[in-house]
Amino acid sequence: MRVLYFAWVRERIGTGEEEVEPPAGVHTLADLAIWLRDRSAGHAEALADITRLRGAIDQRFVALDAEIGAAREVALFPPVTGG
Amino acid sequence: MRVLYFAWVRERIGTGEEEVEPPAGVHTLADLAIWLRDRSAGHAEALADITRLRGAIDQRFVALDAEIGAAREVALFPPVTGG
Amino acid sequence: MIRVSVDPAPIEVASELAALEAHGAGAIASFTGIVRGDDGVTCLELEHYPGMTEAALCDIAEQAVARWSLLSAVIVHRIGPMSPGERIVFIGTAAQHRHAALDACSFLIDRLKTDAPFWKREVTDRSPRWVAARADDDQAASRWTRSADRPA
Amino acid sequence: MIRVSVDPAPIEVASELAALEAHGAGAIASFTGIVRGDDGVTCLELEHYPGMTEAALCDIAEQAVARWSLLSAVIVHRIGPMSPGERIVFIGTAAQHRHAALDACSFLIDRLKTDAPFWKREVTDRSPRWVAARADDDQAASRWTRSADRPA
Repeated sequence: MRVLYFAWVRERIGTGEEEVEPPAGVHTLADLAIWLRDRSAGHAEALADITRLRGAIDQRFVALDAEIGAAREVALFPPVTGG
Repeated sequence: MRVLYFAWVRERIGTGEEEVEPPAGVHTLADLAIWLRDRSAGHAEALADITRLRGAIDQRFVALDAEIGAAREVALFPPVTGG
Repeated sequence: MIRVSVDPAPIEVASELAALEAHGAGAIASFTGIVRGDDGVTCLELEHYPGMTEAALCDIAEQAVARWSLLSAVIVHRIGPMSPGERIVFIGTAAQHRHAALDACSFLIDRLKTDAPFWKREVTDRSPRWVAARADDDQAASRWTRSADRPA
Repeated sequence: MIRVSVDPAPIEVASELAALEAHGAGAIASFTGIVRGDDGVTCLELEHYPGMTEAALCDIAEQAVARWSLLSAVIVHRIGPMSPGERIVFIGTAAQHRHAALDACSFLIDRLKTDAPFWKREVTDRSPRWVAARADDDQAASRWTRSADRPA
């Protein structure tokens, strides 16, 4: 599964994209974010506070408690600030 | 006193502007319109229905029952349709 | 800054917007009215009340600037004959925030419809006809009335 | 007709408006967002989620076209680095009537703020900072929510 990061999440993690294979216990985006913390100090810092994160599954905004299911692409990022 | 006419009021009267000296009994714009009806067949037709007219005194919109007072310029016209 | 223009020349939208943007605002809104060729209209003629028209437009522009703290408000209205597809009116506002710019733009076009002395005459294959005023324009203008706006 | 563009090139407002006017509409509304130089900002950088951004903008444009019977809706958002005074976003709508054009324009900029994946980063004399999302943007977007708009 591909995970994308944007804005300060991307900066702190140090990459905008990585391939991961989460274990069976990871069901939701929030589960994924918590599991990803162990990958590096940058991940731990970027994903420390779940309430500051928003997410998308297969390019659609979803709540962090959404089930990842068979998604091919998920994304974690701060609240959007366009316009 | 100068009276201006616009749109179909002007067309029916046949002029856009005339000088008039209304008698003492003419107090309001409505009084003026009724008094002006006697000037020509065009005036009579244009000013026949007071409810279809709007007016201005010294270039400010007013109701037809507004007092003319010492106005130098009054105007009679249909409801506006700009924009 | 307020700019009001009542002119038979075609309306140049690009230069009006460029001037609005020059005020350093974060938000620019605009409304452009285009002459429609509905019902066989081949030409639209705009009559106005010289002097009073400009004063009325300045008055509503000043109201908008005060009410929404605009950096600029522009009203350009064409007069005389014009063809379907041509611009008849342009409204532009510059503000720090988007809702101020957009709401002021709505206010200005609504108020212009009822508070400025213009009259439209449509030329068709048949005899020309003066356009009738619309009751819903009065309703649209009145939605902006607040107690503070009413004359004493 | 819908047009959505997410591009690092400067936004050309005049050509966007000309294209909107070509649809034969009576009413054109536009909103332009300009980069402000507040708080010592010397450069603004816009990051986005390629693919998802364009899809999100198409989705809100389609909602606006359906809700206000628009003849056209255009959303142009700049990405990458830009300077104060430059345009960051342009919204344009074409409709038969002014309220449809203006309301749809308000809807589109409100929804864009909350429903499209863009992120702003301000560069100043000090270290760059990511702009925080605003709660009032959520409120502004939610005022357009009707029961019919909610997903099943």
